[in-house]
Formats: sequence, C-alpha cells, structure tokens
Amino acid sequence: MRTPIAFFLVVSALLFTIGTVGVLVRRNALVIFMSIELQLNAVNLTLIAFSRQLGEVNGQVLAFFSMVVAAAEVVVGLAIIVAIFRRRVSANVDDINLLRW
Amino acid sequence: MTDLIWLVPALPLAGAVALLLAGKPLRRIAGGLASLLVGASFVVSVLVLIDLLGVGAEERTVAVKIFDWISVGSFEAPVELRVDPLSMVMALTVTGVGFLIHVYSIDYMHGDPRYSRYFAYLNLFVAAMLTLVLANNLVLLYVGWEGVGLCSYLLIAFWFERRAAADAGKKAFIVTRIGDTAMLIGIFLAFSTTGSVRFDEVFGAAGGLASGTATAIALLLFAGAVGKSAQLPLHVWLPDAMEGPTPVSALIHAATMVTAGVYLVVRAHAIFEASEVALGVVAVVGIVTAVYAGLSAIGQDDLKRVLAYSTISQLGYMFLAAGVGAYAVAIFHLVAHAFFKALLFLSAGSVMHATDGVIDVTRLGGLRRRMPVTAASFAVGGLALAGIPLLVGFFSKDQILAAAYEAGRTGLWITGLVAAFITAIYITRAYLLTFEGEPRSELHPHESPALMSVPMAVLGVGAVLGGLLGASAQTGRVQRFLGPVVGEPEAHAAAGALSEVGLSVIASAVAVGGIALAWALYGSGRVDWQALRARFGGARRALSRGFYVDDAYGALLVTPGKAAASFSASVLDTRVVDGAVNGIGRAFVRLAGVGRRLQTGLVRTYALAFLLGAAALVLVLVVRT
Amino acid sequence: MPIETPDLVLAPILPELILSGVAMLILLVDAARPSRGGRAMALLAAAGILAAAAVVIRQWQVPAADELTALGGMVAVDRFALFFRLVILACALLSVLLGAHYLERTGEGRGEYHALLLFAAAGMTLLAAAADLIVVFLALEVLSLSLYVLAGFSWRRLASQEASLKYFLLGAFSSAFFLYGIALAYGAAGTTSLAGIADALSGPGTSMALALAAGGLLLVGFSFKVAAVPFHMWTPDVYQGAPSPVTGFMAAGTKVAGFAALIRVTTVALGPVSWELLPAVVGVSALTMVVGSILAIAQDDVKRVLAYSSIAHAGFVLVGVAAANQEGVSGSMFYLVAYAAMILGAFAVVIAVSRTGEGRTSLRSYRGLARRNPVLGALLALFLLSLAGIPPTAGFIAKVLVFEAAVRAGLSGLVVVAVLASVVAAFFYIRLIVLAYMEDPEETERVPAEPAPGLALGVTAAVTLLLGILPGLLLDPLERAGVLRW
Amino acid sequence: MSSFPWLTVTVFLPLAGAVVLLALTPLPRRRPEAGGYGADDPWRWVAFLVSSATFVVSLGILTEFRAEPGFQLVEEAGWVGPLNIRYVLGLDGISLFMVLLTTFLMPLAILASWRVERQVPYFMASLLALETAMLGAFVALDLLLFFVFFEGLLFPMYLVIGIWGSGRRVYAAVKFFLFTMAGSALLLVAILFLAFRSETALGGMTFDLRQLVGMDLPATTARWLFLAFFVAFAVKVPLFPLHTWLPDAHTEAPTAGSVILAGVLLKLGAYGLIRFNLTLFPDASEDFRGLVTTLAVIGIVYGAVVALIQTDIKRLVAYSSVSHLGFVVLGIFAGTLQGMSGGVIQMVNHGLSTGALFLIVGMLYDRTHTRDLARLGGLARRTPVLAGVFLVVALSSLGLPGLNGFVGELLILLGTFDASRLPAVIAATGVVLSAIYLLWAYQRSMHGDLPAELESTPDLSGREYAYMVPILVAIVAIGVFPKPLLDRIEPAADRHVRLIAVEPSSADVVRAAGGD
Repeated sequence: MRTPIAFFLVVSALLFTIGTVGVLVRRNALVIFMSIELQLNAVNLTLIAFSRQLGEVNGQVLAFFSMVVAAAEVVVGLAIIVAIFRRRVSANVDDINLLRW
Repeated sequence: MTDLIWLVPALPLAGAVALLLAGKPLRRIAGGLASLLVGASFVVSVLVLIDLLGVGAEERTVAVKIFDWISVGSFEAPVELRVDPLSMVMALTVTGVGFLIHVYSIDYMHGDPRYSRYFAYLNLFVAAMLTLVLANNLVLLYVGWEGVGLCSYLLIAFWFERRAAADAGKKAFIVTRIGDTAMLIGIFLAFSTTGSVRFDEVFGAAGGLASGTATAIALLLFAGAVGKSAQLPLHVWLPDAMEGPTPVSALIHAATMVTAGVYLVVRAHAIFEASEVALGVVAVVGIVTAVYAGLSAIGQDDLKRVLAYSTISQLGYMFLAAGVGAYAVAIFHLVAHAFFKALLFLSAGSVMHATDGVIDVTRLGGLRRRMPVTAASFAVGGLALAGIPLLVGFFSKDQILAAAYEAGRTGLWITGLVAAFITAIYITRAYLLTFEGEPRSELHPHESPALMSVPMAVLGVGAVLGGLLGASAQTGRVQRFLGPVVGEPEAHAAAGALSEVGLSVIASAVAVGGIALAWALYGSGRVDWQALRARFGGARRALSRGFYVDDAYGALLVTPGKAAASFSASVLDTRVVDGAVNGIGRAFVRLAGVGRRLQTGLVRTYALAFLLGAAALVLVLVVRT
Repeated sequence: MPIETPDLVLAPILPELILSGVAMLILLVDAARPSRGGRAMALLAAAGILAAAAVVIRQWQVPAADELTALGGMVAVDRFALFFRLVILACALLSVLLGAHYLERTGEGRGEYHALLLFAAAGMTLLAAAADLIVVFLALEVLSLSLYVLAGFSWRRLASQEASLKYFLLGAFSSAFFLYGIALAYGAAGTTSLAGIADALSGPGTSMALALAAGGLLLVGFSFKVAAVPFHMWTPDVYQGAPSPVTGFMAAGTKVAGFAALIRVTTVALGPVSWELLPAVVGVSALTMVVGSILAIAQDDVKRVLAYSSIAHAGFVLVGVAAANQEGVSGSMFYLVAYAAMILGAFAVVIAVSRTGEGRTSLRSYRGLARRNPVLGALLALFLLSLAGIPPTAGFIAKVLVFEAAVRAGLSGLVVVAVLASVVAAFFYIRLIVLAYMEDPEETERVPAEPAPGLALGVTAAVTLLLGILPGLLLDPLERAGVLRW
Repeated sequence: MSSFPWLTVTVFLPLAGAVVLLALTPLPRRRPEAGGYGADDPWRWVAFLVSSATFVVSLGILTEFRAEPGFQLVEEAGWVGPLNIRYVLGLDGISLFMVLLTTFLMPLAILASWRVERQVPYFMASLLALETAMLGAFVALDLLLFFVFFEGLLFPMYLVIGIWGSGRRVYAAVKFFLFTMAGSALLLVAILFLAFRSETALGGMTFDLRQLVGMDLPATTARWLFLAFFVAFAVKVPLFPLHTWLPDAHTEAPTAGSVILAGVLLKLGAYGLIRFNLTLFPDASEDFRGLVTTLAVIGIVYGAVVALIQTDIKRLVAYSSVSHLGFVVLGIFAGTLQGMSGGVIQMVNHGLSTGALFLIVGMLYDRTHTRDLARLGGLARRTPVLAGVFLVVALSSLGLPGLNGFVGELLILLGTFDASRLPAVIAATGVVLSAIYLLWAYQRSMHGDLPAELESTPDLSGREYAYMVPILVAIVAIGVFPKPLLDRIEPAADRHVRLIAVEPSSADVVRAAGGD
C-alpha cells in the first residue's frame, strides 16, 4: 500500500506556503533567503512525488538540478548579503529602500 | 457696340488697379485719369444706349457673356452682363453722376496724402456698382453688391486716423453684411427652387413658385436691400457714414450705392409679385422709414447728417413706389434723387471746404453772401427734394404718391404726404440755418474753385430740367423706356376720388406748407428757435439720435453679444472645453503620482505584489475551468 | 526506471559551449593577471561572442536534417532558436562594448564583468533554444545568477548593491514559483518535454486544473523575467541601481530570451490549452501596458523612465503573444528585435550623457542636450520616438505587426487598450524630448562624443531607423527561411 | 502617362534636402560668436532652393494631370510583405491641389523664416521633413502608408513649435503632439481592423484604398470604424470640441510653423475625411452626417464668436481657422457636388488666406514685437503696403466676392443649403461674424492713432514682397478665375459625392424637370 500522492502534494504545498509566508513576514535577508530555500525544497518534494507516481526519472533529475541551483543561489546570495552587511551593518531588508518611487 | 459693354465696368476697374499698384508715380494725374476713365465709361454707356434705342422695344434685352466664372455641376455663375433699359438707366446714372463727382473731387481732395488711393477706391466703387447693375445673374450681382460695400467701407474710413471714421466704415460694412448674408441665402433658395441663378430663369420661374417660397426669396432679397439702402431696421450705418469725404457721401451714400436696394427690388419684381406679402412689406418698410428718417433729419445739427437722414427717407419713398408696383416711378425717383441729392451733398461739401470742416448748422449762418453759387445749388437741390413743382423731385415724388393713391392704399398715400411735409421742413431748416441770417461764428468762407462749382452747376441743371424726362408716370421718357423690363405702367382709371391733377395740387401744397412752416420758425426771425431747442430738449435729442435706435442696438445686441463672446472665450473655451482636456492630462499625472508611491522600495512589498498577482492569475485560470 | 542516454551531439549547443568556455578562460586569465582587466578581456569576450554568432549563422545556413530537437529532446535546433540566439548575441556584443567603456571610466574594469556577461548570454541563448522545462529552468537560473552579480557589479555604490539584493531575493522567490509550475506541469503531463506536454494536454485524462495551475505558474515565472505587471516591481529599482550597461543588457537580453521561451512554451507545450490561458495573458498584457505607461509619467530619473518603458513594452509584446497565431509570433519576434535595438540605444545615450558611472541620470541632466550635443540629442529623440511607436521607426512597424495579429485573433479590445496606453506613454517620451530640445541646458559644456558608445549608438540607431523604413529587411528573411514553421 | 516617378520625387525631394542640410551643419557660420546665423549663411538658401525645386516638380504633376475622376500617376511597390502593406502613391483632383498648396506655401514659409537665428539648419531641416510627411499623406493610397506620413509629421512640427516658438511654446507643442496622437491612436486600430476584414471580404488582406472601397461591412462595424477615422481627422481639422490645441499651437508657433499648420496641416484632417471616411464608409457617413454637420456648424459660429474678443491677433487668426474649417467640413458632408467642390477649393483658399494672415501677423510682430492688438494701431499711415496686403488677405478670408474665399464659401453654403437648409443658414452667420472680427483686427492694428514707439515702422522689405506677392496673386486669380481649379476638382468631387448622395439635390431635380 503506497501512500497516496495527495499526501505528499499537500505537505509540499504547505511547506511552499510556509516558505512564501516567510518571505513576506521576515525582515532579515538571510531568513528570507532561507524561506526561499524552503520553497524550493517543497517543490522538490512535489517533483519526487510525481516522479515516483509516474515511474519516470525526469522529476528526480530535476530535483537534483534544483538542489544544485539552490546551492549556487546560496553562493551568490550570501555573497550579496554579506557585501551589503559590511556596508550597512544590517541585514534588515526594510532598511534597504534607497531605490524607490 | 453692345458687345463692348464689358468696357463699362472694365475701364474704371483698370483705373483702380493702376492707381492701387502705381499710386505714387501716378499721383499727379490720379484725379484726371480716374475721371477720364469714368467719363469714357459714361460715353460707352451712352453709345450702348443709342444702340439699344435703335432696336425695337422688345429686343432691348441683350446678354453678353464675358467668361465662365464659377461653374460646378448644375450650378453656373458666369460673368455675364445684361444690357436692357433698366441696367442702362442705372449705368448711365452711375457713370454720369460718378463722373461729375470724380471731377469735383479733383479739387476737393487736393493735397490729401492719399490722393491716388482715393481715386483708386472711387474708381473701384464705380466698377463694382456697374457690375452690380449690369450683372445678369444673382451671384454676379452679389459680387458687385459686396464690392460696393467694400468701397463704401474703404471710403468712409478713408481718414482712418480718426477713430470715428474707422468705426463708421466698419459699422457700415458689418451692418450691410447682415443684410447681404440674408440676401445670399435668398440666392441659395432661388437656386435651390429654380435650379439657376440667371435672371431670366429665376424670374421666369417666379410665377410657378409656391407663394411661401416666393415670399421667402423676396423677403430675403429685400433684407439685402434693406441693409444696403439703409432702411429700418438696418439704417444705422448711414448717418455715421458721413465721416467719409463729402464727395463720397454724394456718390455712394446718396446717388448710387444706397439705391442698389431699390434697383434689386425692381429687378426682381417678378418674385415680389409672386408673393402675397412681400410687396406689402416693401411698401410699409419704405413709408415707415421715410417718416422716421424725415423726423430724425429735423433733429440733426450736422448738415451732412441732415442729408443722410434725408437720403434714408427718400429711399423709403422709392421702396414705397416699388411696393405699390410703380417700378418705373421708383427708378425715376432714384435717378432724380441721384441728381438733387448729389447736388445737395456737393454743396455741403463746398461749405465744408470753405469752412475748414465746420458743418454744424448752429454755428453757421449767412453763408449765402460769401458763397452764392453754393447757396444757389443747395437751394435748387433742396427745392427739388421738397418737391416744388417743375423741379425733378416734384414729378417723381408726385408720381409715387399718386401711385400709392391709385393703388387704393390711401393710408400709404396720407403717410407719404406727411413724409413730404416733413421733408420740406427739414431741408428748409437746413438751408435757412446754413445760408441765411447772420453768421454765428468767426469763419471766413470763400467760394469753391471751378472744378467744384461746374459739377454742381451741371447737377443743378439736371435737378431743374430732369423732370422733362419723366414728367408723367405713363408717358415719361424714362418710364416708357423702362416699361418692357419692369412692366408697363398701368393707367389707373381714377381709382380714387381725386384726379391726377388734384393729387399734384395736394402734394405741392403740402410741400409749400412745410417750407412755410420752416421759414416761420427759422427764417422769419420772429421765433427764437434756439429757445425752442432748449425748451424741447428731450424731444430734440430723441430726434437727433434717431429715436435711440442705435443706442438700443448697442444695449440689446452689441453689449450682450460681447458678453457672450467673452463668456465663450474665457469660460467655455478655456475652462470647460480645454479644461476637460487638461483635466484628463492632470488626472493621469496625479494617478502616476499616487501609483509611484506603491513602489515603496521594500522587497517585501514587491514580494507581496508578486504573490497576489500569482494567486489571482492561477485562481482565475483554475476557477474558470 | 531505465535511463536512456541520449546521443551526445553537442553541435546544437555549441554557441553556449563557446560562450561558457570563453567565460571560464576569462576568469582564469583574470585570476592569473588581475591587473590586466580592461580591454583585453573585452576583446576576448567579443571574440567569443562573434565565434558563437558565426556558429549560429552557419547553422542557419545549413539546417539540421529533419530533427527539430537534439540532445534527447532537450534543445530545439529550429530557426526560431537560432534567430533569438543571434539577437541575444548582438545585444551581448553591444553590452561588452558599452561595459568596457563604462568600467574603464569608473575604474572598475575587471574581467569578471565580461565572464559574467558571457555566462548570462549563454543562459539566454540556451533559454531561447530550450525544448524541455528542465533546460528552461537551468538556462533561466544561469542567466539569473549571472545577472544578480552583474547588477551589483559596482559594489562600492550602495544603489548597485541594493539592486543586486532586490533582484536576487525576488528572482529566487520567482524561481520557486516557476519551479513549482514545472513540477505541476510534470505532474499533469508526466513529462517535462515541451512537445510531450503538448501531446499529453491534447490527449484525454489530463487534469485540466493541474495543467492550468502549472500554466499559470509558468506564466508568472516568465512574467517576472520579462517584467510584466504585477510581477514588475523589481524592475525600476534594479534598472536604476545596476550599472547602466548591465541594465541595458538586462532590459534587452533578458526580455528577448524570456519572451523567446515564453512564446515557445505557450505555443508548443501549452498550445492545447492556449484558449484557457488567453484571459490571463490578455489581462497581464493590458495591465502591463497601462501601469507601465502611467507610472512612467511620474518618474524623474531617466533610468527609471526607461524601466517603466521597458515594462510597458513587455505588455505590447504580450499583445502579440496573446494573439497566439503565426502573425503574433512573427510580430513579437520583430517587436523584440526593434525593442532590443532601441532600449540598448537609449541606455547607450544614458551612458554617454552620464560620462562617468551613474552621474547625470536625473531628468534635469537632459535639459538642453540637443544643444550640448546635437547628434546625441537626435539619437535620443529617435529612440524615444521609436519607443513611443511613431513612424518611421522600427517601434511603429513592430506595433503595427503585433496589433494586426491581435486584431486577427479577435482581440480588438486589447488593441484599443494598447493604443491608448501608447498615447499615455507618448506623454513621457515627449517630456524627455522637451527637456532635450526645448529647455536651456544647466551645464553649457558640450557632451563629448566617445567611440564606444558612439559605435553602439550607430548600430542601434541604424537598426531602429532601417527597420522602420524597410521592415522587409528583417521580415523577408524570416518569412523565406520558414523560421516560424516549427 | 510618363513613367517618371513624379510623386515619389515630389514627396521625397524635401526630405533629401533635409538630409543634405543636416550633413552641411558643420559648415562654418558667418557670425558664430553671436550664437546666431547670419542672413547670408548657406542653409536658408539650400532650404529655399530645395523647396522651390519641389514646387517646380509639382508643377510637372499639374501638367501631367488630366481632369478625370480616378487616381493618376500611380506608383506601386511592395513594402511590408507579410501584411501586404504597399507603397502606393497616386492622386486625384482633390489631392492634386493639396499637393500644390503644400509645395507652394513651403518656399514662402521658408522665406518668411529668414529672420530665425537659432539652429537654422535644424529648423530648415524640420520644415523640409515636415513637407515630405505632408506631401506623402496627401498622395498615399495605402492606408498604413498614409498613417506613417500622417504620424510622421507630428515630430517635425512638434520641434518647430517647441523649439522655435514663443512664450508657452513647450506647452503648445506637447499639447499639439498628444492631441494629435490621441486622435490618431484609434485610427491605427481601425486601419488594422479594416485590413483584417479585407482578408475575408476581398480574399486577401490589403491596405490599398482602391481595393477597400466598396468593401462590404456590417453597418455597426462600419459605424465604429467611421468614428475611429473621424476622431483622428476631427482633431486635425479641428472640429469643435477637439479644437483647443489649435489656438495654443498656432499662437506659439513661429511664423513658418503657423503658416504650415494653418495652411496645410489642418487640410489633412479635412482631406482625410473625404479620402477615407466618405470613401470607405459611405453609409456610415450618411448616418453621421447630422452629427458632423452639427459639429461643423457649431465650430463655425463658436470659432467666430471666440475670435471676436481675442486681443492677441495670432490667437484671433487661429480661432478664425476653427470657424473656416467648419465651413470646409460642412461642404464635404453636404452630399452635393457644389458642397464637395466648395469644400475642396476652400481648403486651398483657407491655406492661402490664413497662411497669408499668419505671415502678416509675423511681419507685424517682427516690426512691433507685440501681438497685442491693444498696443498696435495706426500703422496704415506708416506702412500703407502692409496695410493694403493685410486688407486684401482679410477680405479674402471673410469671403469677399472677387477674391478666392468667396468661391469656396459660396459653393459650400450653396451646396449645403441645397441639401439641408438650417445648417447653411446658421453657418451663414459665420460670414457676418468673420467680417466683424477681421475688420476689428484690421482696424485695431492699422487704423486709429499710431503709438509713438511705432513711428518709424518700416514698410515691406524686398523679401517680404517676395513671399506675399505670390499669395496675393493666387488669391485674386482664384477669386476671379477659379475655373482651372474647379474643372480639375469636379470629377474627383463628383466621384466622392456619388458615394454618399442618395438622392439628387433639389436644384438638380429642377434642372432635370426643366429638361436641359
């Protein structure tokens, strides 16, 4: 008896939502970024669930790619955040509104 | 010779063009050249007349086409001249009187800085007037009609440095244009219903027109006539027009242009007759104007304004004649009036020339001793105007009154007699105050030079002897000549109780009575007229201001009109129409100003917008299926 | 789960390989001899781009047999892909030129710029050729990651940093949604290949709701990349903060590549449900045109103005996409070329006026430009007129093409919105021209003519004008080559 | 028929001249230190010669032209292949005179701009580019090609107003640009829609006017399309209430700009109404005739009334244009041959007389540095020739018989009256009002007291003679002998009238009944 795919999908959707909400409510750039990672991983869960249900490998492949991408994003993202932190001594995104209107 | 009729308007036109383009080099000979060309035009007219008299009465209508002018589809308005008795009488009057006044002007205008320009305008006027009377279709007639209006404007405002002159010129043009525009609509209506603008076809079709249509056309054309001939209610421009040089007043505002309305009614009589009311309107407008203007003339102190109101009054007479169907008589009075009124004006001009412009009769007096020729001329003209027997005015006016009487319009007849009485009063008053009594101010008048006196003399002779041409409505030469065109004068078999002779006696008595009354007041020395003036100040002012018609127009039309224009321009156009446009623009700018505030610069706002957009988009898609 | 190993025929992705290779070479050289950033690296990058372009042109001339895709259906080898690759490469070349000039002025000349730019370009070209959602995702990330860094390239400037961070956070956020869309599409269709998805969607038994949700999320992801409303909010900030040559490259290249993929995905993979997607596309298109046009009015920085202009133009291209017909596709392609030329040109003007770094980007700096440098003023006017869609410029013909396609598709209402939006948009283009031509300059000093921006300006202006007068130059080859029958 | 590409050459010669001018920009100036351009600098001469050459070439068109109803001297080539947008030029009697008017006025406008000192090469280039756009619009037979020219003239005109204008020039320029662009926005949609419909209706998409004529359209569709075209052209004409850009644009534009705006650009609106609205949507035109006529009549009276109280003489002339163009539209939509011919010839007349009025205003301004009528006066004494010229032109504008304006006004009112009486009667009041405001303006500037500071005002210079005399000659010539124009206009006008006139005019009925 396999777990119905809906379970995975719901969990994944919940995770994605949590990630989304995190992006919206948190102020620290690092935490926001972590929330995004959570979203990506939620999607990975969906991918793998589908892949398993379909008996097809592409989903898993894509999940790997997405992890790689996430890693790359960490590299780039952290670099950017650190650079900004150095200048401003703050990682609060609400302080970053030089460019507006 | 008839084929050369085009020379008649072309000669003065050429003069005008030459003088306009080469005014400076031609300056010394401008007057002579202009006079010569008009004289030549007169000669050609006479030659054509001789041709015309040489053929039978029925063949005296010839159309001479010069060239195609405006022609689109079924609409054709060629430049085509009409030679017939009516147009020739008019052409001869115009060129004849015109020539004399040109000659008179040579000395009168001597030394004016715009001497060439003056003669150019005068020549242009003669050309336009000849176009008017010689045109063979309504549109070409309109060309002349507007052309004389233009020249009138130019000449009234000739001394444009004077504000009053400039204003008067403009007023003349605009007021007459109101009538002209109505006339233009009449022409459209004529074309629309008859399919043509040529006289023969339009007037030929007149009989077949519905009476309402005929009335409309007739009254619209008459509106043009009312404007041009300064009848009520569009008469207000003519008294002001006296700001122009006096010879101009004589030529344009007495002898020729202002009579164009009468000519039009006579020319278009077929249409007026096809209508039930049109002729009645013409007669009533004419007689009311005659009385009104006569009364106003009594109240004038400016000699030229007396003559101006007199002209209005006399034109009323002519319309009265036309209105009762006596077209030939109307034209005869037109010709007669041209002579004696031109004479009066030239005399007045002579006075002005002598007094350096003083023309207020209350400041003049006793001029007869210094200027006998002028006084005599004025007297002759005045007597002719008053209708003293055997002078030309007697015959023509008598025939008009007789025509009214014989047409059974006793009311018109009696009112006409009243007008004649008034006429005698004001012209006698004017003469007495100007030439008799003691001088009322320090002036050193002198008699005018020959070039001015001779034309006056010639006109005087015309005023005295002109009656020979048309002594009787039925048998006069002019009337008989005109007969084929305007309808044979009917021999009324004594429609009323009075015989023709009886009517003449009554008319003469009225005229003499008027003169006597005026003499009693102003000439006998037994009445202190200046005390009377003071006593009846209100009435005198009412008369002198023409019963305040002009003021009423100012208050009722011009002021509200200006207010309306001002409202349109500064409120409607800038605030409402343009304001709406600019408002839309501003709304967008404001919207953008608000919208840009949404761009807070905060990442989380952006993410929220993103999320909302994504949610909305996905929901729309999923829910719809 | 058997895994097929496709034939490793690398020719179809040779351009990307060249670009990436050269980029890595640049990184290596730069690491070895960091002092020699500047021109040599630029030349190297340019050579790489030209080489890639040569390959593309060669492939255009010699069409690959009957295959439509290569590498196991991962990459399309059609002319559509080749066409967009060429356009992107041209943009990249100009950006290298402008970047080298710009960095030389600011003293930030490092080889990295060119390497990152080449990586981004590789991502873009790959995106245009992607025939599988996996490749789409990867290409998207390649170009995005490079651009995140490029946006913050002038790291000493706070604004540049801020742009970088904003772009990064929001880009990553949008990637998550996009990836989610891919996952749902995969779930609905059982495959990630575009053609496969199309087959599945036209067959029975596919969950429509899932497919549409997937389509919607994919649309969201692309909308972010091409800066369509309401996924556009990063655009003005990032465009303003990033170094101008980068902005130019982002505005031109990303939009071209994004639209190439969007068109391919919507017409191929989502073709069977295009009718259902239509309201979303139309709505986004209308909203984008209107919001972009109106908000631009209130801006006082030229780069923000151009950002909003670029947003509005995304909406216009979407009109062609919404039409979802042959004319719409070709119209969009023409539009993108025209747009790339004029927006790059406009940013070249911005660079020339700024002279150093990000100086003089406020609108006030443009007062009296035409008098301080008539040629520059005229070129600015040309680009602005083209952006406004006034004949005889490429922008006008482009609009005609997409509008006509939309009218054919029965979207006259959308076209009416579009023309009204373009009137509003004209308002701010005209305002810039007013500044440049009708007001007195604040500085009287002449704006100097420089070779690098000059060259870029010359090329873009020529394209903008030529395509306006003789659109056949582009349309005829497109038609003859049958590029649209894929 | 010769195979010489008359139209292409005429249209693009000025543009070529503009390019040459720009190329010659680096030539040394005589007085660079003043920042200005001297009278003997070459650019003015180049511009003048180019525009004169264009006029000469356009005379060639006149000699090639035959008084026939169809399009002549047609040139065709492909342009935007996929949409079958083609380069099709051709003219008929209506466009012929628009072309001639344009080529005639342009050299004069350039002569009148001799005193422009700022950025002369650019100014002249703008004018020449403008000429190309206008000429192209008058001869383009492909709808989209027309649109290209129609929109293409926006920018040069915008520059002319905005850079070389006076006072609130920028406001005026922007307003002009946005108004026109907003007006034509829907035109583009309508053109595209029409072409799209042609695919099914005609079996192949086309933008060619000659093929689109008579295409079957559902009545509602035709009405919407009519409105879209109408708004675009109504803005240009301009018809009330879309006219408010005009006073600003005319007033602030430099003399040459005003001359071209009034002389040619406004005609483009009226021309578009004839060429496209009437031709493509005859039934809808019939449906909307009441509306259009009403707007035209309102415009006639309204423009005149507002002109009455303007104290800025240039604004006064601008409002007079609103009034006069109302006449043109009235005639066009009268549905009679006289009305249509009158409308067309009145377009020429208005171009001449209002163009001349703006030239005169320019001369006044050059001398007195004011356009305020309250500060002028008595100039006729110092400058009799200027006064005379002004008077003739004013009289032409107010429709004095014997001058050109009358021919047009007469035919328009006559044709309108024949079709529907009330509009013609109301419109006729415009004839009176025009006399009032023009004579008022004349009196205020020329008559009365001469202000002391104007005591030494000079009369016309040789250059001023050079550009006024041709216009005066044309004004008189057309007034006295309009036949050469009418003969060429009539066949084309007839063709257009036949499209919309359901019943023959009453005068024609009378004629027919009369049996001749």
